[in-house]
Amino acid sequence: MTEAKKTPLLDDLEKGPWPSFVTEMKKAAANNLSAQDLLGQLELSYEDKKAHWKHGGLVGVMGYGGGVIGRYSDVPEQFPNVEHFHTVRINQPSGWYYNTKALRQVCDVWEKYGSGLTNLHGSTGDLVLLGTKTEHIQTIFDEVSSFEEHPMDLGGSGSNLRTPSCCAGPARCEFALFDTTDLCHELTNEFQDYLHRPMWPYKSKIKISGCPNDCVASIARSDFSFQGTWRDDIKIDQEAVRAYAEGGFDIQGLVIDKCPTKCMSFDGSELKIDNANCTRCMHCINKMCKALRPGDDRGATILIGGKAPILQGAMMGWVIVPFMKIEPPYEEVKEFLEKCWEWWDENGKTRERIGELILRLGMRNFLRAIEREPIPQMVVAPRANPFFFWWPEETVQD
Amino acid sequence: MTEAKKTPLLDDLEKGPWPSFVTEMKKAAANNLSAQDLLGQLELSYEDKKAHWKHGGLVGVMGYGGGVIGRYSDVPEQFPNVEHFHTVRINQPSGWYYNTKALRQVCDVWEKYGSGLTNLHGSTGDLVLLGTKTEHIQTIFDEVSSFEEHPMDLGGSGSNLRTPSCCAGPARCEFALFDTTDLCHELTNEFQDYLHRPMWPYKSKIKISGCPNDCVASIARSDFSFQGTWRDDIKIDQEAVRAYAEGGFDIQGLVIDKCPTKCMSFDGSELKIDNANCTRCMHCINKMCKALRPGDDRGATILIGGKAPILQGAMMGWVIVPFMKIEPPYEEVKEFLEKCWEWWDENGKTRERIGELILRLGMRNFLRAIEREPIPQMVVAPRANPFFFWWPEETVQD
Amino acid sequence: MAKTDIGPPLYKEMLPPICKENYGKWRYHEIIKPGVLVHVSETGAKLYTVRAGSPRLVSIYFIREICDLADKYCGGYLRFTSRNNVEFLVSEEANVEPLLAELAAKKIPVGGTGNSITNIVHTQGWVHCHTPATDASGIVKSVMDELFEYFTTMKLPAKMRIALACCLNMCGAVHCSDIAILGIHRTVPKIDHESLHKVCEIPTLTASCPTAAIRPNPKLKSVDIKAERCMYCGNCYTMCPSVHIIDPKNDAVSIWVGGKISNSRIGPRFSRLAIPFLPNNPPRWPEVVDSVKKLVEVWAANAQPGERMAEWIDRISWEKFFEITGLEFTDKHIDDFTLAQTTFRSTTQFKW
Amino acid sequence: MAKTDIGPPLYKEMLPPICKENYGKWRYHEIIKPGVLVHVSETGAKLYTVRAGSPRLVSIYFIREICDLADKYCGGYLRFTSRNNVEFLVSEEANVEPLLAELAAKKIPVGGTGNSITNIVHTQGWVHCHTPATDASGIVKSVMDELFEYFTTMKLPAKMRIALACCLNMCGAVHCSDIAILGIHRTVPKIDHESLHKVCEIPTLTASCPTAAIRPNPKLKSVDIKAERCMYCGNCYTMCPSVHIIDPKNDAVSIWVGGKISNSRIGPRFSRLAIPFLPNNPPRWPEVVDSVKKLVEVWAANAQPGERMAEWIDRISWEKFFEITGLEFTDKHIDDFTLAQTTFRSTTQFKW
Repeated sequence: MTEAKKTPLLDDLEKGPWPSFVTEMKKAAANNLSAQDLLGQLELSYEDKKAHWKHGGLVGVMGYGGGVIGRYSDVPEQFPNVEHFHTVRINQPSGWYYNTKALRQVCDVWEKYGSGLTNLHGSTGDLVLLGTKTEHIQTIFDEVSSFEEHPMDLGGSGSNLRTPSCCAGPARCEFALFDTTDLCHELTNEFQDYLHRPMWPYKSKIKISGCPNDCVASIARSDFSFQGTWRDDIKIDQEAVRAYAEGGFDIQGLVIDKCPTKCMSFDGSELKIDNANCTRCMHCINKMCKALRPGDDRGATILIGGKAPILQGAMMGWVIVPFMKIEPPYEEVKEFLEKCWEWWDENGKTRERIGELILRLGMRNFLRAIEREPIPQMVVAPRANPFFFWWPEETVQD
Repeated sequence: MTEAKKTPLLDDLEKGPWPSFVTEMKKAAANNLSAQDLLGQLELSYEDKKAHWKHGGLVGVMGYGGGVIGRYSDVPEQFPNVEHFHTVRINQPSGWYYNTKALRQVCDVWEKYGSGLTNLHGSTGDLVLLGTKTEHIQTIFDEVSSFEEHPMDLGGSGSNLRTPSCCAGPARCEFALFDTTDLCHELTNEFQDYLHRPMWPYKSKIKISGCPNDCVASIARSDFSFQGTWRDDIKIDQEAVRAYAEGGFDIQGLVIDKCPTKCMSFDGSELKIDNANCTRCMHCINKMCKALRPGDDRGATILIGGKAPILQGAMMGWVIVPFMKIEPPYEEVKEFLEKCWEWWDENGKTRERIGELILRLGMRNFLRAIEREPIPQMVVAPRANPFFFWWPEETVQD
Repeated sequence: MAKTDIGPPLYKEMLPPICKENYGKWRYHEIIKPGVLVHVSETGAKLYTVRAGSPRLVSIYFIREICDLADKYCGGYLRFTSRNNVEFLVSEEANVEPLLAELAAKKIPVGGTGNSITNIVHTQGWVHCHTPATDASGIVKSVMDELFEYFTTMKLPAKMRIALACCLNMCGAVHCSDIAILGIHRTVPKIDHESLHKVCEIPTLTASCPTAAIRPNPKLKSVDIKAERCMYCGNCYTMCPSVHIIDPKNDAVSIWVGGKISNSRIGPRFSRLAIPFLPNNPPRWPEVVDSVKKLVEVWAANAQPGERMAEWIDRISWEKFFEITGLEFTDKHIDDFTLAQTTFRSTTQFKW
Repeated sequence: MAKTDIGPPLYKEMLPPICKENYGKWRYHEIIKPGVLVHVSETGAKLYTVRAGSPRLVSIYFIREICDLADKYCGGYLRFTSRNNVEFLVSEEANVEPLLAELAAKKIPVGGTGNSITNIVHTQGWVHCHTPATDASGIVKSVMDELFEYFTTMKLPAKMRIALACCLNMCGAVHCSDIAILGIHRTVPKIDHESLHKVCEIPTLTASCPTAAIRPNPKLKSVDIKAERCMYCGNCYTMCPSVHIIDPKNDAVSIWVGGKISNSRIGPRFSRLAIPFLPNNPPRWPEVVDSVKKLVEVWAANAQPGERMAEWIDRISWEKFFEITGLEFTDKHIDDFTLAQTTFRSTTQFKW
């Protein structure tokens, strides 16, 4: 190993109680030249107050159009070992559950061919391997996809289906109103072609949360947000309610008063919920999960259109399907997604997300294309402006 | 008089308890040929389900560019007496107060030269004379402007200052927080030139309400909305409060519970208001005006930008000046208006209202032009999108 | 010769003595009974206001008639409200009942105070406008005939403001009303290519379209309209008489609800689409009248005391509004104009 | 040779036996102490979760270390949260305390549950991104060092979600966070006219601008940027390396507050601008750290129990937020993008 450069600025970030990424980089750098140069280049960034990466170039593996992001240093003369420093996205298992064998296998491959640095996990959800050279990419994929146990595949990048992700689900959480981990796995497998071979106007994301707490932030971070919900009454265990009260829990102040629709009351012994006016926000259930449970008629609300600010401002997903039963083999979900993507693929401009297309062509055209009836649950309020369209068949034509 | 045509459809509208405009038209028609033809043409519209007026042409009086709206029948062969049927707008007195002499004078002129039909009042607030011939317009203006007592002037039309209007004000209403009638009169006189001689990008409206009840709908119907407000504490007469309670008035249910900021409480004998959290909505004062009165530090909030839907959707006025003292000779108001109009006149496109211009060029440019500091009261919430400008002087220039 | 720029007559000359004497001194007011207010001054003076309905489109004979009444009972003073009611300003309490009796005899209705439906603000319609999609006065008369009892009583949960505009120009800005009745066009304008270049400026015309549906057609020295972008606002017709928007077979009426103006409680807001289409059916527009009446009565039956239409809907939700009223929710209710995304529901919170 | 399209490993193989056995049968959960959850099944089974912080940017040595712990205490199973925490899934209650002790010895912090500040979701920054306006990991480390006590305790009024994005692309969509830290550019990109036509498509480039500030310059086979329209989003640079947005003298950090994701109570909403400018001051960004800390502590001191940042601001109003925090309100806070008008105040209701 060559002598590592001094990194006084970064060294400061090894102090303090929160685990230090600099310490992690140094651990990697102790055994790896590119991690060492990464550390040096980052120190330079801290001096210059700017990144030292060039615009990415196209790199990839055979048969796929995505899954690897090219990254090149703009100061390769100083840091030759990060001249190439590409990212490999590995498709995580549903819910980010791992056994240690699966993780260790990846670490071993990455020790051989990469910087030894990772993100657990990337923003989309992938297990991200940070920094390898062009010549290793195919090998890495060859090896991870050929593990005897738990072989792994690449995640999405570019104008394709991005790696779907989901919450902890029924394996660990009592709030999961459908099998999020299974749906995520099934959809990822069903749409492998869309995931690996970019052929859409732009990226499309799916995130799946088992309840309206939306632990994977699906409403803000995905084009297709699935959130568990129910249609019948909240189940109340009155004895457990009283136990909360007797335990000193302030049911009135922390639950009843905070109910957004004011559909609850508690007289000291019985909790009442006017379920017709409940909007299933989860607050009361979150606060009193020993006493309250969602109903039994369970499924998901599907919201479409979430995205970050570029280009025309951030959007959160909009209710398109208030309720869909989510049961294997998930045919209804799959058909729904296919219909949406088909319309978007046919009508979308380059780099136009599905939400932007819905805005451009109008919700009415989208709903007609996917054969969904308009319902009030889709809107916060009906239109206030008087500019609206009529279909030709709705007027008297001369 | 010729024989009036049959009007069976309109005749039906003479039935029923609400006063009938058809009856009014018939009263006029009994003495006036153009009113008679108007009735006939309207019956035709009721048969055809469409208006029978052509696009207006330019008509007017000497020295003015507005005040008269041209109107021509598209079926003059059938109804020759409404071939011309122009509208004359007479500038109403502040608050629509009249003595009968003033009104009768106008009626007499209109009997001679017009159809005998009027609108009391038009949407902008003018006393509207409905239907005269081109050759009478100047005469009408000559006569009304030369009344010995209470001479009258024309109102605005076209791309100019439209006739300002105001609420009942301190002459009749205890809620008037400044002298709306006087301000309206003073502004109308100050800006006579803007009112009569169109030279702006488009129309500009001023409406003046003495309190946040906004009885003249200024927020929705004017570019410049003045609404009375106050800065100090609501004055409480606790004895009068108790009298309300004793009289059976439900203070808790109808006042306290409906307070939008929940800044009030009533313990059965004393009413308390947390004035720092009061937003002066008027609800409690409206409901208990014997016991509650606005504070003494009074003035107006000025909101800019109200307009109807054409072109880019309706807008309600936006808070630009949270508080301005409104006192004769109203120099601050006048200077403020002049600054706003100057910026708009200089930057506005044809048919662009000031609110639309603010949207196009950005509030920051407007505020800088009129020399107002940005304050949180101008917005419901700060921006959510991350696209924002920096002035050149705020950044390091190379 | 006219005197120009003299401005309006001075309001002070128009005030009854009691108003001048108590200018700025009013202390409180009460509604004595429907249509009759009393304002009490710090000086102890009492001014009685008798509010009467008018059709707004009135003849000079009506004006003289109310002037006669004002001379007889009000010392010659009266005023009008922003909603076209007549207000008789009575200084002498003894004159109130005789005035009321005379108004009743003349069939001039008294009311419009407190929790009532006051006069409908409206536009000109077929009587005197060249762009209307429907009439104004006829619908207003028909609706007020049907809702008459709500003008003369105060039995509603809160005040109810109804307004009507005969086209999207919305002279009178009806768009912040509890119930707005709005005339709409529903078909793409037909262009008279022959005359267009003679009477219209093409750049002004293309700029007049909010959806950029109008494009120049240099060959014809005219314009074309991209039908799938046209939202029938009629602004092009306002700019150019050769672009005919009026279409009696399709022009119609729409109903909007839940707007308000005053800042009290929930603050100003726009009315929102309830019924996208009702036929133009003169002389009585029964479908419009029935729909408005039903909306009033459903609201009256379900709102809590003091809740205006908007507040009632806020509490129950729009989905419940459509359920309770039985109105159909259509794709027209879903906004697709410039701010559409702000009306979409970005939460799983809704009611079944 | 790679096997393609095999998809992710099956999650079922990744679940500890207790999770498989009680799949879908969990009944409720409790937070035993900061960082430690217990989930109780209908079968009576109990699963303990120990949540630990991680810097997200971790080496394989860290992964092996936590795998060692998982092997020792969790039968070889662990998971990660959407906010990059590690969760040890402990089936045996007896293993909880030894695991906690070993984590403490390794200085891996345990916490992030309940009314705490959990791990900061963030992007790559200077470590691995080509468009950043600031670093990510360094700021996150600095902020978490300062807010450490709020990770390991649950003494806040409600949960607090902080996120960081190093530019407007917002990988990770930080825009619905209680506090969002966002890197911003502040100057108009400089164009390398020499190279542009060789490496960039001009139509794609002009289309990439949200404010239509970029126009073709055919003479130079390049583009020009209308400076007064440019909002420095950097999307042009993402499309074309010849349009240089990065400017170390001016790139900076902004702070946004009051966003949330979950539907509980007030529903999802965007974060809104609190501080438009803080300098890029590595390695510790003291101005950013101080500002975030102050926001946390002002909120903590003033919010009612259970009120997240957005709910607190909703209750007190934005004008009071600026007053209480002492933050300056500037013209940058007033929206001037496409939905600006929906943020303006159309009511006289406000607080002094």
